[in-house]
Amino acid sequence: MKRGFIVWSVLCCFFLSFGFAKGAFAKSKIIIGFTVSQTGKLNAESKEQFNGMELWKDYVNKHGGIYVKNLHKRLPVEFRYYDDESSKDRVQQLYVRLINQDGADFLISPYSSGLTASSAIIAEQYGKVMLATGAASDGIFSKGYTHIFQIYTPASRYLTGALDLLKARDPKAKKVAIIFEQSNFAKAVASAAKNYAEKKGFKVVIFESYGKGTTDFTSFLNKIAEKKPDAIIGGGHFADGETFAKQIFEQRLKVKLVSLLVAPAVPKFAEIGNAALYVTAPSQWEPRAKFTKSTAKRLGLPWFGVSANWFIKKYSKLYGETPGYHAAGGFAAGLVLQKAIEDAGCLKSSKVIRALENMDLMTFYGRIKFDKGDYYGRQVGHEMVYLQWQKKDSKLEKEVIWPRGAESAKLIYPYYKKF
Amino acid sequence: MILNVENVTKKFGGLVAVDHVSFQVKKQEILGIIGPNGAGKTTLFNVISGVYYPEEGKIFFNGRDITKVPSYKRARLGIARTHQIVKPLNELTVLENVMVGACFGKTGASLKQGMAIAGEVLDAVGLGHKRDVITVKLNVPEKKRLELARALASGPEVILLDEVLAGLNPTEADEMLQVILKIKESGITILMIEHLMHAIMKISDKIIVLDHGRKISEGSPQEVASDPKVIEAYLGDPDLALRLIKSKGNTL
Amino acid sequence: MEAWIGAILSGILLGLVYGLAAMGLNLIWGVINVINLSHGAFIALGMFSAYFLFHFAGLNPFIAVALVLIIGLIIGMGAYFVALHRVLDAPELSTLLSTYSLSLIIIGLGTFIFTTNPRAIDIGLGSIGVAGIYIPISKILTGLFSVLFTVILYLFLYKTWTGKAIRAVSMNKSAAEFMGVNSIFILSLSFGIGIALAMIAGCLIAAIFPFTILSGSVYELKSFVICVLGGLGSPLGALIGGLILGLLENVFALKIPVGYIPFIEFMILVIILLVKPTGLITKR
Amino acid sequence: MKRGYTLIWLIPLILAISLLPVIAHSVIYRETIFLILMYITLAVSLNIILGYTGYVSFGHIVFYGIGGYTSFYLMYRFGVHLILAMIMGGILSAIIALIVGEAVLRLRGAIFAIATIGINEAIKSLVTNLQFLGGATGMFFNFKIYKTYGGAAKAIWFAYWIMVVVTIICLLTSYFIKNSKFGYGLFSIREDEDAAVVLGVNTKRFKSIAFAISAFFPGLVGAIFFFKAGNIEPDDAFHLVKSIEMIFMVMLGGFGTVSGPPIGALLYERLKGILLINPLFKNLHMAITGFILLIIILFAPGGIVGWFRNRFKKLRSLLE
Repeated sequence: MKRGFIVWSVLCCFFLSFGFAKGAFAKSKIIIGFTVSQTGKLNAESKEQFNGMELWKDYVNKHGGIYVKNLHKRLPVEFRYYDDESSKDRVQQLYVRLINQDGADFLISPYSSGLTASSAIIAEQYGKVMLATGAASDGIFSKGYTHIFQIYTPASRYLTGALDLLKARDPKAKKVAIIFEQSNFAKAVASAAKNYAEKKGFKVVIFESYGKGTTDFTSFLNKIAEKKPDAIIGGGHFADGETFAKQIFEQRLKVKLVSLLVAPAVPKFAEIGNAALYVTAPSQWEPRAKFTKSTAKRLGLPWFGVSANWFIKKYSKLYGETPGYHAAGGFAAGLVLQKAIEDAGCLKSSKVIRALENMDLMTFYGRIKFDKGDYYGRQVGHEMVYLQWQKKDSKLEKEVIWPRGAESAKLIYPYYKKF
Repeated sequence: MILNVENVTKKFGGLVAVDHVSFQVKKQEILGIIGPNGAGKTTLFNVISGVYYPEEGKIFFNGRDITKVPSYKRARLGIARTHQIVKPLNELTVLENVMVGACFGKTGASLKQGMAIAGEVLDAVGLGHKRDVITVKLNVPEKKRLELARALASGPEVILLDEVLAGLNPTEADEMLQVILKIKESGITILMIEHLMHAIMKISDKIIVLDHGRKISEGSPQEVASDPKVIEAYLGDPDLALRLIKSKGNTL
Repeated sequence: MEAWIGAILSGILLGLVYGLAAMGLNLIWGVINVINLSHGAFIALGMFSAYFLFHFAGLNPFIAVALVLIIGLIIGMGAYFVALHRVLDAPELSTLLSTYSLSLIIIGLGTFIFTTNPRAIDIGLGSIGVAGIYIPISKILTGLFSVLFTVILYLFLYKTWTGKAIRAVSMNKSAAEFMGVNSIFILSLSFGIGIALAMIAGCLIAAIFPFTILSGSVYELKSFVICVLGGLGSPLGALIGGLILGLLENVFALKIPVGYIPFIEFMILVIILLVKPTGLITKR
Repeated sequence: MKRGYTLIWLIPLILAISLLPVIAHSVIYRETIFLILMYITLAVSLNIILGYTGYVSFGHIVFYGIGGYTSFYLMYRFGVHLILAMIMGGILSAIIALIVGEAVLRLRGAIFAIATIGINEAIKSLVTNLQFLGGATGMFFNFKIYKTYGGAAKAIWFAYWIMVVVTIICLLTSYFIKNSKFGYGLFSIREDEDAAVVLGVNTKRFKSIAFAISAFFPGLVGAIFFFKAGNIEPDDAFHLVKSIEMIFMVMLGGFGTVSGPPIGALLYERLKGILLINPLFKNLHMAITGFILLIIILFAPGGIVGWFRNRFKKLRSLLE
């Protein structure tokens, strides 16, 4: 009997270790849950996105919070977040926790399509609205989800611009190498780019992927040296993209255009110096490509939130660097959620979803509008720009070079001009 | 003939460990196998028990060709053995060790039967009081007896004993000899490798002598002991060997 | 043609580094008969040593490597007494797990202290080029240093008394003891040298590729393949194994999708183990 | 051998834990206990080859991945029901174990361990290249799949109950093997394979069967886990670290015992769970795990159960 007692008391201790779920209480704040890649290979981009979100939170709370009509008051915003270590391992577990234990009312996605795809499943399973920022893969929106809304221009439109740009600048360029990271996002981008390239008459001479966390690109560089493509497009995220750009430079590959995902759009990319020069990249948003109230008026759309100047100024002051598109995306996710809650007039998921469905507006980040068809929740309003790292007074600067009409500088071509 | 070894050869690379050896064993006979170190005795046992297949020659057991029959099947047919360097199942209890013999050997007992058989056999070899001890804690003589018990529990027709007497003091060795004789009386055929010369001479019905893998002599203990080839093989000096053989209790 | 020459060159340079990385594993496997599952963790530790020596002491990895050698030797010998000495005669599971637990401790502490953020050492040596084939100078230096350490190790093992004692212990521990060799010292020294080699490899790799605290595992897995390819016990075998792998990744990959390379590598590992499981292990 | 009483407390304990989420109306409990049950099944099944047979399958997670991929593909492509897909996944895992085992079970000790790592990595890189399985980025369910089970929320509960059943079957299997003739054959292989074979144990077949059984359950677990997760990709399915976690749980609880692996799994999940949500210890959990493992290897190779069995002889019949 005594033995039984010991066993059961050990058991009780064990169950206590689970902790307890929080009970319901009167709403005094809006809790937004998400994970951040504070560590790991995605930390550069994720950090920026998080900074953007933090800035939005400060902005909203300074105005007393988000106005919720059916409660007749403004509710301040509170963040609950964990570090996902840039790894999918624990993302689902953490989102379950955010929803059930931390009582998150709304969710924002982690950074990257891979992590978002995992967390989206949890958001769906528990019926929580999730704003997906830093997640461009189209695939996420073909799964029959009804709670996920995308802020970024989807992956299928990422690198098509690079091909248009190449064709416009040098009609003779024909051979393209597509080398991309084995991630949801890069794969989606690359597959779309390949189709587009073939449709536009390019020859895709290399179409290969590299593993996450690859640090040695020599095998691919050898292949490039052998096949002699005119352009290299691809990449994945920051860490690998930066290394790839650096190694292309080290081997002095004679290519005419290098267009990589994500990495060049992050301000930190400048740290590789000359290797960064003339690299181009698609970008969701650039400080030099401004959307204003007058743009909104011209397109007949409502304007919401802060101005680009305000955002750039505040962000630079707070974090000591010019914001890149990840930061803007983070801020925009907050804005969109805020607008949707205000439009819905309550915190109920179904009402907020209705508001998101009907949304079509202009922000400093660009236009926001969601797909209501087969790719429910996918971003259809927002457009991308292209940037290139150029030298201005011996300082590396990002310039917008595409699309026509939005350029802040002309494309410098070919890439190997710098050798 | 319960066991018939015909012209068996086993090579390891260039080394011929067993070289065209033939012999026969009658039921309920004790066959002693002697020879200097490295003569191929243990290899011969390994070939008979199926650890190795011979390159040449055939082995018949109860008239059946078992040359290519795998080891475990030979055990089930009724060939059991002990090892020169004991191979106890260390983390199991003594009883469990013997049960494995009973369950998987010719006896093919169920676990329950196996336990009963193992208990009896352990009593017979004088290890009954240690049945629940973890084997690793036994001393060497006890482990030797355990190996014997394990082989016996499998209900063999032929049992191969590889130096069961080595490392035992004279009293223990005598006890062991009594056990071996008892085994013979119960109708089991015994092949034994032994260095303890007086013991094997006393107990064997027939002896074969191996040297460099070849059988150099065969016959009754007396015939073998007086065969000069044997004595030469042993020491190169016939006189010395003879003296040693005659002086009881010395090991060679 | 240029592409092929370039690929062969970079394959050789990479192969030399792989060979050096595998040498430590090879030595420990050969001498102590322990498969050191903390190999990758020590490679990562070598990378971080290089990183900190570079950023805080201003030493570039090719100079820091001497310090790393000494650090590695001390840590390795210490680790032997902490984690291995007690279980050397236990079943192989014990040594596998005790070295693995070392790896967990190192990587765990490393993650705690350094996080898993990627890092890089840029010593800015630039590239050198002939006839359109450009190779980063740091890569060339890394290759040369790998050769240098192989030669040193070879001379040590074959020309010095201690080295001969190590080889004696690897062949027959009790016979060596009988000859007056202090086998405990030799075993710990061998482990120390093995760890030092792993850390040196890490230090050199850090000069050419970016890394995180988790990067070691990639090189550890490659080292297994190399050890099995090149046979155990000789530094030369590891170097040859490394070269095979380096050329496979660079030259072979010109003609097949790069994605299949790891598959080929691990199939080589499994197949060699199946075909010559004892041959490769009992070579010593 | 006297049958012990291990099952008398073990099965009720597992059932009690399994019912907890229902009693407490807590999804958080369910998530945690799902993981515990999953770990228990993985550890118990690994123990059959590792603890009973003495073969260190270091890449054992490969069977979890194979089961996961097989069933996921069946559900994703052909809409096969979870239970059927899971069984197929388990069976395929077992069959592959038989085939692979035929080759690698000839190897012993550390070489076998390295070979299993090689197999896991080889299969992982193969799957990474197979486009019909989604390549490196794997496959995602369309949420319509969950409609069969009454929506996503119900599907998770369904997966949970399946996991409970699988866990209990796995524990019973482990118990009956341990107390069977087959089990004794395995122990004799573990202790001395050469001795076992001349004692009449068909070691080759025994090893293969043990390997197949210990591959079958991870196959089932993989199927359930990835059904619940909604997606599968090579990095998750063939994650070598999970393999090592499995070994850790077995060693922590007690190598070769019936009750050890479940206890080890339970403790490990809790340890990990508590450490991981603590910002300070989040990154230290690996170091702490490593430290505990080292202590076990050096000072208590029998694990918790082994230690108790040695210490309190009276508990032996309760702790098998």
